[in-house]
Amino acid sequence: MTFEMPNFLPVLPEMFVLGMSCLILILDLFLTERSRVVTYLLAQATLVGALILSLSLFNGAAVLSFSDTFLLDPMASLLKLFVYGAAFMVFLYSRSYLRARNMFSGEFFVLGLFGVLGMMILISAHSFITIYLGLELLSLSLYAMVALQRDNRVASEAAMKYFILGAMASAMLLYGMSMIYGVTGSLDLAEINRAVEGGQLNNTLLVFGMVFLIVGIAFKLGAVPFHMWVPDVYHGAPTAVTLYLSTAPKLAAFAMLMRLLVDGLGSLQSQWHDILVLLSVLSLSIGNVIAIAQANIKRMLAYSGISHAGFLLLGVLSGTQEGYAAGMFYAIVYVIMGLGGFGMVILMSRAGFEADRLEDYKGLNERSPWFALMMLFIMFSMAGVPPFIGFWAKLSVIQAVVSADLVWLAAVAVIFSVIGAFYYLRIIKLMYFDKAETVEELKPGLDLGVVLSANALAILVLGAYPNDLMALCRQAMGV
Amino acid sequence: MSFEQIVFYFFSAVLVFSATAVISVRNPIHAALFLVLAFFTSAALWLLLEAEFLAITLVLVYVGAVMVLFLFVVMMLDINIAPLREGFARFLPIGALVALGTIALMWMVVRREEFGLEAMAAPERLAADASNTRMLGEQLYTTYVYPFEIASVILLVAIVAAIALTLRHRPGTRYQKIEEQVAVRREDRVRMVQMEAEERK
Amino acid sequence: MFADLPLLSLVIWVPIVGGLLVMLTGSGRSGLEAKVLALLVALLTFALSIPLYTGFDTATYQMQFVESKPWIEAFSINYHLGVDGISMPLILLTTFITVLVVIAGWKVIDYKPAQYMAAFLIMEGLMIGVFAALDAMLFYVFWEAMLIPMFIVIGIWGGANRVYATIKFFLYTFLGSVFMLIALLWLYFQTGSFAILDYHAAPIAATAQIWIFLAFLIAFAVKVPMWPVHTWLPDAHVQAPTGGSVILAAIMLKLGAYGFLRFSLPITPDASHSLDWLMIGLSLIAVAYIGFVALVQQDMKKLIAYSSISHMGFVTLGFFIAWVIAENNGSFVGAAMGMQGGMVQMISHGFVSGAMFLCVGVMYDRLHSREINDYGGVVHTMPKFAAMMVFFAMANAGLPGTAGFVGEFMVIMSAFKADFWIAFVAATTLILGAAYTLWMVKRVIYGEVKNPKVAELQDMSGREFVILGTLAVMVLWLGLWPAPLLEVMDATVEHLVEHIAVSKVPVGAM
Amino acid sequence: MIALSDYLTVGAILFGLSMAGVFINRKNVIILLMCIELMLLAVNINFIAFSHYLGDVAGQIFVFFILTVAAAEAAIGLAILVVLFRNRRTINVADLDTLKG
Amino acid sequence: MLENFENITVLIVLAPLFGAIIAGLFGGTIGRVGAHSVTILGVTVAFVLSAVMFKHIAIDGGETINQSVYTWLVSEGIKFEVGFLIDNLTAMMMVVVTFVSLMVHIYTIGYMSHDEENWPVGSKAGTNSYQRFFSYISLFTFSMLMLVMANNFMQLFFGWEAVGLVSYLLIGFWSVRESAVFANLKAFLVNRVGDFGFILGIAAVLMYFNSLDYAAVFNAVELQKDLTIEIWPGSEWSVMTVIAILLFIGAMGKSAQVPLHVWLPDSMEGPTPISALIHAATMVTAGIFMVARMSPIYELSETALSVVLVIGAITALFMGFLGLVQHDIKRVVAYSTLSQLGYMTVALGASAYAAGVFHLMTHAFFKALLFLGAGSVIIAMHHDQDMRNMGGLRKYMPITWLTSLIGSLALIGAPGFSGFFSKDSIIEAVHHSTIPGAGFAYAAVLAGVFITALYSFRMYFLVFHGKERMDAHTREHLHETPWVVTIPLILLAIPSVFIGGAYVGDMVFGDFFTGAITVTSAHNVLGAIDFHSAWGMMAHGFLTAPFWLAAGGVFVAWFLYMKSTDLPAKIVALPLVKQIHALLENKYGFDDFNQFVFGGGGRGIGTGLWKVGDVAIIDGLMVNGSARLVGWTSALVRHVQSGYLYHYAFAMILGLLALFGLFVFR
Repeated sequence: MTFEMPNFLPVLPEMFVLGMSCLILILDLFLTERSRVVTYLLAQATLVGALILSLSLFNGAAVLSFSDTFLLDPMASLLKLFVYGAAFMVFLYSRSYLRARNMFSGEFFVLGLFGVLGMMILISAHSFITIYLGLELLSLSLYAMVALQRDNRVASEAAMKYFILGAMASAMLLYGMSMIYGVTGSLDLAEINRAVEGGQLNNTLLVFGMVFLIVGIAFKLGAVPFHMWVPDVYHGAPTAVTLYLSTAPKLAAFAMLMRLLVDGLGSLQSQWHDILVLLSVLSLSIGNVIAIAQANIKRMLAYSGISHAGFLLLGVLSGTQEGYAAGMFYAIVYVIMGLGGFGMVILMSRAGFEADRLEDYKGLNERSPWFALMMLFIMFSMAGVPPFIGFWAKLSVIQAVVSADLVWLAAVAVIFSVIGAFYYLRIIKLMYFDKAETVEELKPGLDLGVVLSANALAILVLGAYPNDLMALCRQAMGV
Repeated sequence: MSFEQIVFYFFSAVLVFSATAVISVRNPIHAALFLVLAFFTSAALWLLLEAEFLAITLVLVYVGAVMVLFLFVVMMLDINIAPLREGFARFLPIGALVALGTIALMWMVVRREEFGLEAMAAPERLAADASNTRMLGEQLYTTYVYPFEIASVILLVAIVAAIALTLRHRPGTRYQKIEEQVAVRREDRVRMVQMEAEERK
Repeated sequence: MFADLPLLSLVIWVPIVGGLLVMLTGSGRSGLEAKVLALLVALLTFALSIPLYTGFDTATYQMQFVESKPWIEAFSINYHLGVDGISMPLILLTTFITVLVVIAGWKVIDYKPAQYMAAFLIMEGLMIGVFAALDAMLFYVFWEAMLIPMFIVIGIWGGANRVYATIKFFLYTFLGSVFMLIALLWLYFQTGSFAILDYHAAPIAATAQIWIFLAFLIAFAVKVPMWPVHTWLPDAHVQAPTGGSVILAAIMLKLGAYGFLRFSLPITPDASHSLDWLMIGLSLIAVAYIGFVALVQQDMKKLIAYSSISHMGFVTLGFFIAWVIAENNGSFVGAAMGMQGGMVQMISHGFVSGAMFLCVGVMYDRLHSREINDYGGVVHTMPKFAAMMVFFAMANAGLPGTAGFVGEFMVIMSAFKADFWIAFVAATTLILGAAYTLWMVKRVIYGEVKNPKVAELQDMSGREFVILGTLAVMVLWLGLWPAPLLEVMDATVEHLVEHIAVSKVPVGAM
Repeated sequence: MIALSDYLTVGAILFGLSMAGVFINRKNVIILLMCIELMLLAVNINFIAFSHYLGDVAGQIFVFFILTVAAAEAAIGLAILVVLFRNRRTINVADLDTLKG
Repeated sequence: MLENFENITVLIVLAPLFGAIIAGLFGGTIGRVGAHSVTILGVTVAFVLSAVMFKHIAIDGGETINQSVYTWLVSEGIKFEVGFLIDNLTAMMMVVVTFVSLMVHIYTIGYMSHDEENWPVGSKAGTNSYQRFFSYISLFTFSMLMLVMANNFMQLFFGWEAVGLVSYLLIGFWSVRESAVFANLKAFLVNRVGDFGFILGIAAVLMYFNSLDYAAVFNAVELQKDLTIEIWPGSEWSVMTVIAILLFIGAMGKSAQVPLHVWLPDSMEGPTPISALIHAATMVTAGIFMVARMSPIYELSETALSVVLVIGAITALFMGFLGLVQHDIKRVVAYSTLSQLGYMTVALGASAYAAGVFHLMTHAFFKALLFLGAGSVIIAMHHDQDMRNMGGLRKYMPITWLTSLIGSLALIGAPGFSGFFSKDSIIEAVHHSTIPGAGFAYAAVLAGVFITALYSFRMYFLVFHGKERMDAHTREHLHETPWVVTIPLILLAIPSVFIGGAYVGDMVFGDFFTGAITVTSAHNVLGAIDFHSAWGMMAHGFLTAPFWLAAGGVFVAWFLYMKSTDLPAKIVALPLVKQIHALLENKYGFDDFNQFVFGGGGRGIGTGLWKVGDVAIIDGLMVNGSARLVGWTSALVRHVQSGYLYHYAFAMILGLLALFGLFVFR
């Protein structure tokens, strides 16, 4: 039994993050409440460091390592970069929020970092095993984080629901994997793909397994009908955690989708195409329609997130590289917008007050014109109105759909996006057209204000010049 | 019917039965115990499949650790069984329907001839000295070293999470803070108050 | 001297950037500095737009002042600007009206004036962008983005029922335009480009043309608006602040009509041909049906809003009359007159309806009522204003010598060439238009002073006089000597007629 | 001889039962956790059966990891359960309905 | 400078406009005197130059001027220009318009001198109303000149509408009076109905001649005369007929022909001077002028001609009847105007354009005279217009009495007065006409003579003779009106007497209008009349039926209103007469009909379309309906999110099965 040394270079970021996390974990034990900020800074430093490492590793080539269980291709690098970015923003946003609720503990950041690690693994997984393990690492961290505010009744309920359903979903995923394994006789995505392309395998069995896989993916993406956890968890979890699990994991989920369906079962495109069509239509309709009836902004954003998942699927189901690029672009854009949206909720909240009811946004324009404007950017961007980045995301996926000769699907999509526009408009209506219930000035911490403004302005600037981001996604997909 | 088959069908039957019991008995403790049974039987099945190491692991890890944990929790949270008793039959039919539907569907797929004996003949038994454990070990530390590491991280996360969620410092408990006792000064303890006398009524 | 400047970009971005600056000057107290700055920006923009006219070459139909630089290589979307005889006058109209609107909001707006002015400036830039864009995506971006400031303006400074109105306005138009987006994407896959001029050249199969045409129709018909997707307009107008109504009536409605000229007709001529019965029918419904509806309105703004719809009916009628003319006369001679009539109608309606709304605004600022019945005998307290109002009312009724007449005259002329009965229905506007406009004038301006509040009214302030006076001059000028305007658009329209005269259906394909 | 499909059938039955278990059990969250364990068990049976009949050890490796993860999962699940119970003094599934709509 | 006639034409038009602008915009600053001076100056200039022009064109026989001033717009190579065409017809019209206008200007100084009394206290519109009035009538003069001097249809339509506008403004001049503002709205709308036809006519012209220039069109009519147009399937119409009738609809509106006459009586709400200028002398005759101008077209369509003929005849007779039952002095004159317009139209229909235009001219003078006389009486009566309160004014205001008598005689066509020549030639022409409807028309115009005489002298006797019925206070203040009023009366009386005899030879039976008016030999009725001299015609006049009818009318009037003054009441009381009288009282019910059908109907349709179409169906059902549907669905579907774990799990399982289903069932 010979054992050749694996190539550690591409795995450096993962190793770095892991090492730092453990370091922080230990260091945190020796820190008093007051100096807890060190943990926070270290966590941020970790992300920055990982960013630097990934950037230095970023080249067009695709590298396999650890006997093909690990793959670093442009898509992986790019997604990782945005995962770091998202996590970084999340930590920035959360700081004051956590402090105000004495959740400003090491666990949050450690678990957050482990989550990031899980995503990284998932993103650059090249075997069922790594996919599964990455997914579980991520999920377990998330379950824990949701329940992290121990005295919070709703949070623990949310965590329980999330856990049960999540476990179910991953079990289904596993069952699917087992079937595929049984048919193809391998756990390695490349070999699976080869075997499937060979074509003398039994299609029914493959599809049977594939459906289970898709269930697992759809659950992670929060696509109807595997979305039931999304509103409850987003709503119940502490906003900081919601912010976390509504953004970065979407990128991981997208990667998982790509790895399993494209890298693994790419030649079954004609099969999973139909399933994705069904899922996306359902997500678009259910998500947008139910969101209208919501009175809680976190819940509303959750449903909007579901509809966004539908859009993301639109991009992928076209089965072309452009389509995948569009899907990726959409995922990234959604993360940016989601950060802004939930970030606004954090910014509005104070100690002992969650600004998660829609009424809390009444007359924001009088209390703070600037942040009202920022929120306006975010909302219109989510609604897909130019010149904001959200429009280009929708444009690119719809373009992919049209290119796949699914004009009817495009029509459905835009109709629901119009219906969806209504609830975004309602937020703006509350902020601008209604009188404020409270006159008190809105004065968030400097860092919070700055980061939110930066976030919202990014939405505008990227909207004015989306070219580079698009180009990145496209070249990551090798278009 | 060969011996193997007898063993297989016996254990499968027990397995299925205990699984049914797990989801149907009212008392969670019984459920846990039935789950233990299920693990045992499936371990036996795995032995038939020459996965000795995993079979043992299953018994040791699961029955030995996980299920004990379950039982521990069940007993720790002293849930009164009374409310848990009623209103179960109500959902049984629909539940059974779903179960049967799913099972039937899955069965229709898996019982296909692709998985029949003529498609996949049962491999002949390994030699007596062939070590399943060794085989696994070699793979585990060469090909699958990366997943192995990840698995360890997962366990770490589990530990961290479990502690973070359940460990709590009781606010009531008092600790002796020596440094404060040493550093104490008089005015911390004694307060001089000046008050004029009032005449009695 | 202006030749070397990127004029169009300036005209688009100066107001937008200016608007942002105005917003940053703080929604302070009186917001005087904001107002002054806004006025300066508006005037500067207007000044910048003048060379577009002076430097315009009327001899060619080619795009002029063209700018083009790559914007989004991924989809080969370019930042491509240019104007021809159709868009240039509309840009001037926009810059001109905006100046007036800024002045009009001077005293009236006291709640967050900075944001108000900023919204209008940004809107101006975006609308100019729509007119100047030669890239479909660029067009679409401006087209949609424009909704945002309008949504805000109606919603914040609007009347009692503003929220319903503004959301209705937004969703209506949003729904309309998304279908256009799909059509544009489809075209992109046919031609591999987003350049509008490429679409003009691209051959398209007949059925595809029908679909594209319908998609465009939804988008533009909502904006124009055409019956039956017009109901957002009365609400929006009634609820919008005066400035909003003016922009809405004077320019936004033109965007839809402009869309027909820039997209529907040249890109899908065959579909336009096979569906012209629909367009003509809707236009005539707009003229007659809406005319009757306007007759019975009690709210002045609603009345004018409906009259706008009816007048825009002439525009669309003029655009789509061409093929009927060709069928009945064997040649497209006379079609150009219809289109030019529609164009002139757009411009003149911009002035006239704008002026009408400003007149209502003048009264509303004093009495805070738009109900016709609250007025009566205004002439006795505001004679100068009354004179203005009657003048614009006459223009609205299409009196010769005023701008209102020219377009209607030309359209009726070419409509008769097409078919007697089309002209017959179209001409009813002479009666209906006069009826609803003058009946309102009778009840508002003339008669005895019944409402004691009317007795206290003060006549126009100098500011109001300047605004209305300027408009009056424009209306007269356009009415007495429209030749320059026609000269500008002549070449373009002639070329458009030649273009639509030939089928784009690829031979063999059907 | 025992066919692969027999093992798979057992797995399928187990999986179906446990899924139904999640659905019909409305009283006790712990049972749900157990159901999940059962699901994983079913999956494991599949993997091992496959790996045996394919003569490929990878399946068993996978099962090894699944067992690990399942243990971790159980730990966290129970931890959450404890938190939940502390907050609400109940683990009745039907009571977990404050978040809805 | 008087040699360059191109400039003169422009000057003629601009002079009144200039006056109007000055008086209108700066009325406040220049004051009353300034205002009426500047406007009168403008009109005087226009009149003098028109006279010069008339001499140059009509008397010295200078060649026709056809000039274009500027190009209004060019579309598809078709030029729409603003330009002037001066031939004998135009020259004549210009002189008439400017002269009457001048008279009215002067007269107005007196009539409006106390206008402030007509305005409510503190009405800002009341201040400067005097200046405004002058600016309006000057503006009217400008518009009317634009109309008559136009050399193309577009400008004709411009003038056409412009005079309508000024008429609108002037009828509603006393804008505080509900009746006035109602009347002016009515006038404008009814005129718009006419213009509706008119503009379609213009469109037809443009379509078939590709030009709106008179000369171009008239030169081409011969080539186009056989064209036909299919209005509705299976009905071929001669293009000429269509054009002619459409244009005539316009004329009906302006010249108040039945059934579009309803606005004219109400227009008397305006100040008397404009009743004289606009609603008697000039504007209402624009239709007549237009048809005469279009004679080349009308001559090609017998159908159109007999339509014109019949409409005119109806108007001439039945509007005359209405004059009998009026008590308001101005309304009597108004109805007589209607009836006289009918005469002119009849003349046109009979292709006796010259006679029609000639009657237009004479009528302009004596009807203006009558109106101004009536106005003078009204001034004296302190703006009481009811004849039942008058009587015996002869000795108080001799000049007014005399001039009004002259006017009345001219109106009834007493031999020697100008009205005689114009009207008799019309009657004769109709007598000779052979086109369909000529017989009826002849009867109508003959009967009309009697009626005219009857109501004219009914008015004359009621006002100037008999016992004085006004109250004491008024009687004390009765006196002749100031010179600014009487001078115009005298100046108008002169042509009312002499102009007919002087020009009948040239204009009606001579070749004065040759070139301006075309008459095909088939229709040349005037040629059929043997005419030697005005004297001869006069002498012969005493023997003809019209004279005796007129005389009879005068006698009856004398008998009823001088001799036995209680008789009229008795007659009216008679059974049959009673109904007829009622019918006349409410003017054949035209107004009620319009009020109900068009006024009410229009509003009804509007309300229906609005409430049902817009509010209920489009908004209620489609727009808000769909919104409500979405909201309702959402409120419903959200309950799927029940919050129960087992439901969620169930959903997942179902989803799984559904995905399988996707493959099983296809």
